[in-house]
Amino acid sequence: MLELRGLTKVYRVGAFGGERLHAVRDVGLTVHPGEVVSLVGESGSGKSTIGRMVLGLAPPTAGTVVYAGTDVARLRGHRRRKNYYREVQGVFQDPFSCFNPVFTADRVFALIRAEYFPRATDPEWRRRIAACLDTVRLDPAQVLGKYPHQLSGGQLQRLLIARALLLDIRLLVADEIISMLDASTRIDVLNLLGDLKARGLGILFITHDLSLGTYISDTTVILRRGRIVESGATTAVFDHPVHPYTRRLLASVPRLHRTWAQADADLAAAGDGGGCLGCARHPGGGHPPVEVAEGHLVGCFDDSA
Amino acid sequence: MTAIEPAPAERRWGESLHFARRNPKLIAGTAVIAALLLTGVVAPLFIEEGPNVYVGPQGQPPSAEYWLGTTNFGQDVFAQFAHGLRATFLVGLIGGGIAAAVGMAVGFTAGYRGGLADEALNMVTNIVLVLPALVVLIIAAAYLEARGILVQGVFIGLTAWPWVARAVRAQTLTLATRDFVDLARLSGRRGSSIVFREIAPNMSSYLFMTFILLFGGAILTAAGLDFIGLGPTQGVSLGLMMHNAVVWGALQLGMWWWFVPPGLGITAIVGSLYIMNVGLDEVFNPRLREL
Amino acid sequence: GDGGSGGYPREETLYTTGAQWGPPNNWNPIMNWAYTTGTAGYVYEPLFLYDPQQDEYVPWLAESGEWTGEDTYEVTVRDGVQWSDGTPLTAADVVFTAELGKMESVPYHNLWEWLESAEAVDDRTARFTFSDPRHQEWANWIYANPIVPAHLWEDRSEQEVTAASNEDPVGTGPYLYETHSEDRMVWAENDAWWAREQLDLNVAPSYIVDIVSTSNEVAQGLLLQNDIDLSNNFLPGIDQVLNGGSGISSYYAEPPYMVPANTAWLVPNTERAPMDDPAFRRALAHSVDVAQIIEGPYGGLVEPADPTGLLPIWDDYIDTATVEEHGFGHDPAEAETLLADAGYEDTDGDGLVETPEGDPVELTLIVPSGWTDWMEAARIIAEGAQAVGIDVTADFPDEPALRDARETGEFDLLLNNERQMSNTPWTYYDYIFRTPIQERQTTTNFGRYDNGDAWELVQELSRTPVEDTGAMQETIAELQEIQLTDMPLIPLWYNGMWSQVSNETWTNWPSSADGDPHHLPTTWRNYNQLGAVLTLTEIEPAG
Amino acid sequence: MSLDVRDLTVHYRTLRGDVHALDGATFSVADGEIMGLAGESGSGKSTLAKSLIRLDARMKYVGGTVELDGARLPVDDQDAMVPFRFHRVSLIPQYAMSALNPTRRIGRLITELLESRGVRAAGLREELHRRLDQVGLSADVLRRYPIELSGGMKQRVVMVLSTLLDPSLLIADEVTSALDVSTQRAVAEALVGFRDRGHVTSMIFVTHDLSLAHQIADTVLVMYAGKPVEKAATRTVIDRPRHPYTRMLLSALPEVGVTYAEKRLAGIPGHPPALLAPPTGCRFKDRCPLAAAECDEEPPFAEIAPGHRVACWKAG
Amino acid sequence: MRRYLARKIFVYALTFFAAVTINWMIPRFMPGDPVRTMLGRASLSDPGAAEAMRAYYASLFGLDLPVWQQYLNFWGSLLRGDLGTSVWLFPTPVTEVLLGAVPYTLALLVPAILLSWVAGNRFGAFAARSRWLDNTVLPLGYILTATPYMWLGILLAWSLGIVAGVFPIAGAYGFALQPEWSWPFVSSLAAHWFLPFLSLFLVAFGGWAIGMRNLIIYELDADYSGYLEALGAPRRLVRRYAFRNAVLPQLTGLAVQLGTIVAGALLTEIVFAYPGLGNLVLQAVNNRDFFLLQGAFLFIVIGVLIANFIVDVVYVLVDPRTRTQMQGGRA
Ligand SMILES: Nc1ncnc2c1ncn2[C@@H]1O[C@H](COP(=O)(O)OP(=O)(O)OP(=O)(O)O)[C@@H](O)[C@H]1O
Ligand SMILES: Nc1ncnc2c1ncn2[C@@H]1O[C@H](COP(=O)(O)OP(=O)(O)OP(=O)(O)O)[C@@H](O)[C@H]1O
Ligand SMILES: [Mg+2]
Ligand SMILES: [Mg+2]
Repeated sequence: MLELRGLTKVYRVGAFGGERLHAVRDVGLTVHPGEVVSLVGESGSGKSTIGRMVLGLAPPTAGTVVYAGTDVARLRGHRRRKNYYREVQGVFQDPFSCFNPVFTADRVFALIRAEYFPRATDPEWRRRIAACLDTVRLDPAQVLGKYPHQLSGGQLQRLLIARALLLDIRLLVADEIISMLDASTRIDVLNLLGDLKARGLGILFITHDLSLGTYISDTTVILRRGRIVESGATTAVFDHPVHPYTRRLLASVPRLHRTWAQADADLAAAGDGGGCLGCARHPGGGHPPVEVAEGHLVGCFDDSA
Repeated sequence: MTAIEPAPAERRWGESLHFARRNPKLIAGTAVIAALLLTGVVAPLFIEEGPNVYVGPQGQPPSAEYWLGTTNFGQDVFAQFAHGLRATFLVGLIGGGIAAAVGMAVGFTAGYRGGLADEALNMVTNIVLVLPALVVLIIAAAYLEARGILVQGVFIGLTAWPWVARAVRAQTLTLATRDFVDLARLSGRRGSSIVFREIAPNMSSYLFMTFILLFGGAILTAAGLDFIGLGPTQGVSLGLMMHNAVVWGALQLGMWWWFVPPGLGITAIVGSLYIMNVGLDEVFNPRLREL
Repeated sequence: GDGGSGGYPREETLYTTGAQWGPPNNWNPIMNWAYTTGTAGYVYEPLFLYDPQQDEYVPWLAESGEWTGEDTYEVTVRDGVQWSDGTPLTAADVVFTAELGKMESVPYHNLWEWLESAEAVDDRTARFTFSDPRHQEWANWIYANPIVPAHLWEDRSEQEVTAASNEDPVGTGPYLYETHSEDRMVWAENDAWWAREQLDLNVAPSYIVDIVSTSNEVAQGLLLQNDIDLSNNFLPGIDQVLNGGSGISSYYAEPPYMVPANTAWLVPNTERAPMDDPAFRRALAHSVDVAQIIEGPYGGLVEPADPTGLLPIWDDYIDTATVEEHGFGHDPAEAETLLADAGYEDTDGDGLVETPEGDPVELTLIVPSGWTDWMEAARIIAEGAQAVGIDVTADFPDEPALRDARETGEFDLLLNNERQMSNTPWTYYDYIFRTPIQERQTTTNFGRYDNGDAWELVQELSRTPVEDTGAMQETIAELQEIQLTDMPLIPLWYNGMWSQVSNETWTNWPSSADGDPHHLPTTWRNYNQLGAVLTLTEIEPAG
Repeated sequence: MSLDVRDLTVHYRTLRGDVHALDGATFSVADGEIMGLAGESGSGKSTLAKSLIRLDARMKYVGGTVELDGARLPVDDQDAMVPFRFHRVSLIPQYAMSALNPTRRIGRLITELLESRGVRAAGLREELHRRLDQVGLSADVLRRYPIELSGGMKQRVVMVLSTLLDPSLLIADEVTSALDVSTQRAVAEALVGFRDRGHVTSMIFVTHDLSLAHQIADTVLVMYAGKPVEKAATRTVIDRPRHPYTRMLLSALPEVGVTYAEKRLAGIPGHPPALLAPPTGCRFKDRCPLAAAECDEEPPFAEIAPGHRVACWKAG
Repeated sequence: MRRYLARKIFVYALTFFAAVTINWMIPRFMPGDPVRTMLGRASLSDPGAAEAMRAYYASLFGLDLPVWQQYLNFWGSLLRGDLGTSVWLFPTPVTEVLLGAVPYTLALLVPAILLSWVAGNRFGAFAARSRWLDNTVLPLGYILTATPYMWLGILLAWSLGIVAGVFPIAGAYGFALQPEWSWPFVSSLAAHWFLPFLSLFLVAFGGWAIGMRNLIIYELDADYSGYLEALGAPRRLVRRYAFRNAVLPQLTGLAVQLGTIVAGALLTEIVFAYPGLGNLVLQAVNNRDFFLLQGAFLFIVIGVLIANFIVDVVYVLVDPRTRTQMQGGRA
């Protein structure tokens, strides 16, 4: 359904755009209906940039985002873009910043109505909203007509998801949608995504928290400095990390039942010298993505690049 | 919750009103402006003759009959003052309004569009910013054969906008990175309506304060032009009164009632506007409140 | 003031202001519209001075001059006059100066339209031969134009003559260039001035500091603080000071205080209806309340003009009988009658008259923006006209725009006072009647009044010898008849020769009082030739 | 006994009335102890942290006492607190990224700060270099401006600076929340190292992430709606939590390996109460599955086992 | 850093170019052609002479060439420092006229700007210290900035000059004096300079004080101030840092305000008949001397540009933040 091919983004920074910053380099991945693809990486690794390119909010420098056979970058014209957004929507990291603080929270619904359902009658629209709010398990009475600050982060985040569901979306880009939420509400939102996935929605799930990645995702893509260093089925990547970076990430995740010291000890016990397991087969420092197991790819790049 | 503190609307307005009612600066400023505005609007209605008619004895100090005395020719200074207030407010309104409009248009476009448009507009802004406005205005005014308050206001407006453009651009840049802007785009909104319906409402208090500063600035600039003798060729304004008082030797003749009121009027208007502005700043900006 | 310490000794220095409005930058007497105050008079001197009060030509650089024939005039140059570089003045200098006029850009170029030749007969005699002996005009030329030294000027190009600033002026006059800066011009006494010996005249101040006027009110402040001795600025409200015993005085002790120096005219554009109708112009003349103008903006500093517009110095030339018959004054009732008689009626009931053809009358009176006294006057004139039913509104365009409108005839009504006091009323009639009408009327007849007969009379007047007052009066009477019946211009008031003096440091200022000198106490341009320079020989230190 | 807090109550003054952000906190921190302070957003963690060192203009001391090393800490008197700050109590603020004056070179800033506190900077130079080295920074950073450092570097500089005078108590408020996992780990471990080397005696480590607290803290204090609800050794809190809130919180944490398909976790229903007018009795009772009539009365923060305190009627 | 300055210089060059172009247009597209003004003043009644003179002046001012060539010539002579000839003060070159006035304007402006900036900043920082000062003295600052420059000038001239007679109110030095290094001259110079300086100073002072007060409140509220206080730093240190950081935006403010202050100086000079550019501009306007006007305009623009540039350079030198940003480092 969604396919990224050789996606690259170069920002020009500095005075007069003299410097170039390679935020995303040569990224390729696919998202199928009903699949959750987690995009994991440290801060600044280019996750959000990929999300924004998928959503058409930033033009790629090279490569293409293909959705249902069409190149997103070519969606010129207001009408075409609108049609794209009818099927592809995004939810962002910070629910508070997603709502215009001077308006009530349900303005996000009103915007959708104004652009996509100008002919909907009031009762019809109310019914529609009620249905969507029900999906995200929100009580309309509690959230409608309120200002963003009167709602909790979880409520707001769910409102945003409900907003996306007003349209018949097929693909959702969820950019760190839970990192701003409390542990107690996080899980609700994750569960909701799980439900949506079950209904056939494709989800590009962007996160830097690996533990959350595993909870709902089918495929995990590890990103480092704009490049995919490892990708594959979530279980494969987590249970048999190949790239040293992945392993280091995993070892750094604070876990409830395993301390960092234990994690290090485990790694050491496994005889991990800190090298890339892929390099074993491709000696000579650095190699393009290779398949180490079925669907499990590892790329090893010269960091100085 | 992390550092981002929502700036919630309803609470904000409610609180703003609360603080507004309690803010002595805002109240005092508004009161003075209102009083002067009222004088400018109402008093001329009661003054049958125009401001330039010779109504009484010449060069009289303030008296019960002529509240602010009379000029060298026997014109009623109060009548001139009241009419002058009108003109002064008008110039402020037109000049401030146009400057605000141009500044916002440029600022919004530069900030939201970015890229080449931003570079170009920035350049223009910087150029206009550096050109000394009064000198440009002197030249422009000298160019005009007949000058009116309207034209004066327009010209002032066209030179006063750059700093607004800069400020609005900066604000737009920060607001444009807020996710709700992206969300509006995902909702299929067009750029222009995002700027005016999403970004601008967030800056409303800021824009209002900007307008107030522009209003005051326009009045001062107009007074300067009037004083040089490049004011409206017809009618009265406070600056023109000052000009006339000086030209007709009011200083040397000790006719303080002729040159003090117009200057005081301008100072009171502009000063009150500025003080109002601080008041508003304190009202809208929680960080300044305890002070 | 702080002028007391250092520098020029206060009691030997005369401080003047009011004529110089920009930094001193030009000491070229040929550029008579731009030279620094005093250049003509203090440094460069004319052949004669003309004393308008006495109607007398005072031989100055000339010892004498007379018409030796129908077309010839001979000047005898005074003996023993030296240029300040030591070279003696000769007739050749006089001839040279006249011949400079052959250059097109010299202001008196048109002299050569009626002058045929100039020659130095000997060192002291210059002879002028005329193709058209215009006595009045010649009399004017001979006192108005200062003589320049041929030996320093003869190699100068036209540009140097008419557009160079002539720093280092070398003249014959009582003062020498001392120094100048942005805001002042300083003259120092010329100890070798010829008139000391020859006429026993001595200028009293060792220094003259002429201060650049930036505005009248600043001059007023300086005068009141005794930083200035002579102010030739228009100082509104000065009457209050003059009456207050402050040591400030003016020529007359009572209103109008000032010597009338020129006439302010209301100029109707006679090419436009209804101003092309003499009856309408007469009606308009009757509507103007000059007294209100004098009381209002002028605070009594000026006088109403005679219906002929001639200055008081020319009282002798006013034909009282004609004035008696055709004169006018502020008389709204008469104005209304005149209008009605000429067919100007209010047909649509708006209180304002229409032309006999029924067209609306909508006139604009223009005066330059910023000329505040005139702006006030214009308002009063408009009100007066409105009162009798003539729709006049005052408008204040910028000066250049106004000048352009005035020259091209694109106006209804305007105010003008560009002719100053001179040796002959001919200058006034030249101003009023000169034809043919040019595309641009730059200096005369702005109203474009086209009357060939009148212009014939003016030319006849020009040829009348200046001593022949009888003949002059006759011609002028005829002109006045035309003027008062046809009303090409409406005289309003006499602008004063603004002059107020402080008696703190210098006394014995000219005034109308008996026993005081009577010269013109002014530094205005071209007034030194009218005897103003003599004031300097008569004032006395107060100390 | 290093730190002993008793009934500390601090409110925020607002237009609508006081926000009871910290309402009677009682706990103690032993010498050498790192206490994790955990809880939902808005539970009063930062308020507690701040009130131990400096109340800002909006905060109002209402009651309670704080003792540090047996001496009373004058938290109610800002001026009296000055001598204690930095020397005895120190802080790594939540905003470490922006805590350094942007226009001063770091070295100069440190020198000026030290001198202003009456400490000769020269005498500490070596120690400073050593500590920078310990957190993996070269002495070179002293010559740089804050803007020239990355977020993690600034964080570490602040860490070194705050602990330079070997305070008895260090308060670290969410110092790692803005960092990604690997940096987070490095910083957290550096903090532990500081304690181990005795640069600080004891520490309060504020976090909203229990699993992070678990990594470095000896004990954990869980707060809910302005009140401490449970304090115990870290293992005890993770393995045998007694307060229903702690339990629900833990059960809502997804762990690596847990998937939606296999084991659907559940969140805590409902919201924390508004602190403007907090409910009487147990503040968790509205969301608590065990709530009963007695919960209308406020449960004491009672010690149910040595070193294990819980504020719940049902925990006993 | 170099790139930053290069960029700035580019903007300035562009501004200069725009200013010069506007400038060039002034006398050419204004109503009332300068040649006619000259003729009008020469009062030539003879049409032939007028025509000859007209041609003469037109070629003198270079107005008889094709427009594009006039433009190029203008640049050419500009680079030679030749701004043409004044109409009003014909035949003095404009440059000469202006150079006579510029020292006076600078003598007013430079001390007024610098002193008001320094004093205003100190005072503003001081006022932000206490609620009491903030409420009593700062309104005064607002009144001061709201005062039209010329009105303050008028009030000072009237009260201290005319009524009290303490200060002279016209000219640059006593009319009895000649420029020289003598006590009477210097004291007279100072006495004449004082009132115009004072009125400029006061108005500008108010603005800086308020600006500083507002900025320092923000700075005191900034995180780094909070951190310093949490570590028990004395208020003195916190304030010193806040002051230093608040001064930076004030420096930018200086650049922005420059035009306004220059305008104020022009107006003040007019009130006090001070022989600087202000009076020249006024007279140039009154006498429609557009060559002088364009010269004055150019002088002022160049002055403001130079001052702006200085401010920019100083800013770079004192604010490390700009420096790193310029190196392309990320914040
Ligand atoms: N508009 C932009 N202009 C210039 N550089 C940008 C822009 N947006 C992002 N970058 C840079 O691109 C790189 C990738 O940024 P991105 O936001 O995609 O990272 P991320 O993986 O989402 O990080 P985080 O976890 O912090 O959100 C970063 O170095 C960032 O600074
Ligand atoms: N300045 C303030 N004015 C009013 N209320 C405040 C203020 N600061 C915090 N509060 C309130 O006090 C309560 C406790 O806030 P505090 O910052 O201590 O929470 P926290 O546990 O640190 O949360 P977080 O994890 O979001 O940092 C919250 O309900 C908050 O809304
Ligand atoms: Mg991101
Ligand atoms: Mg907190």
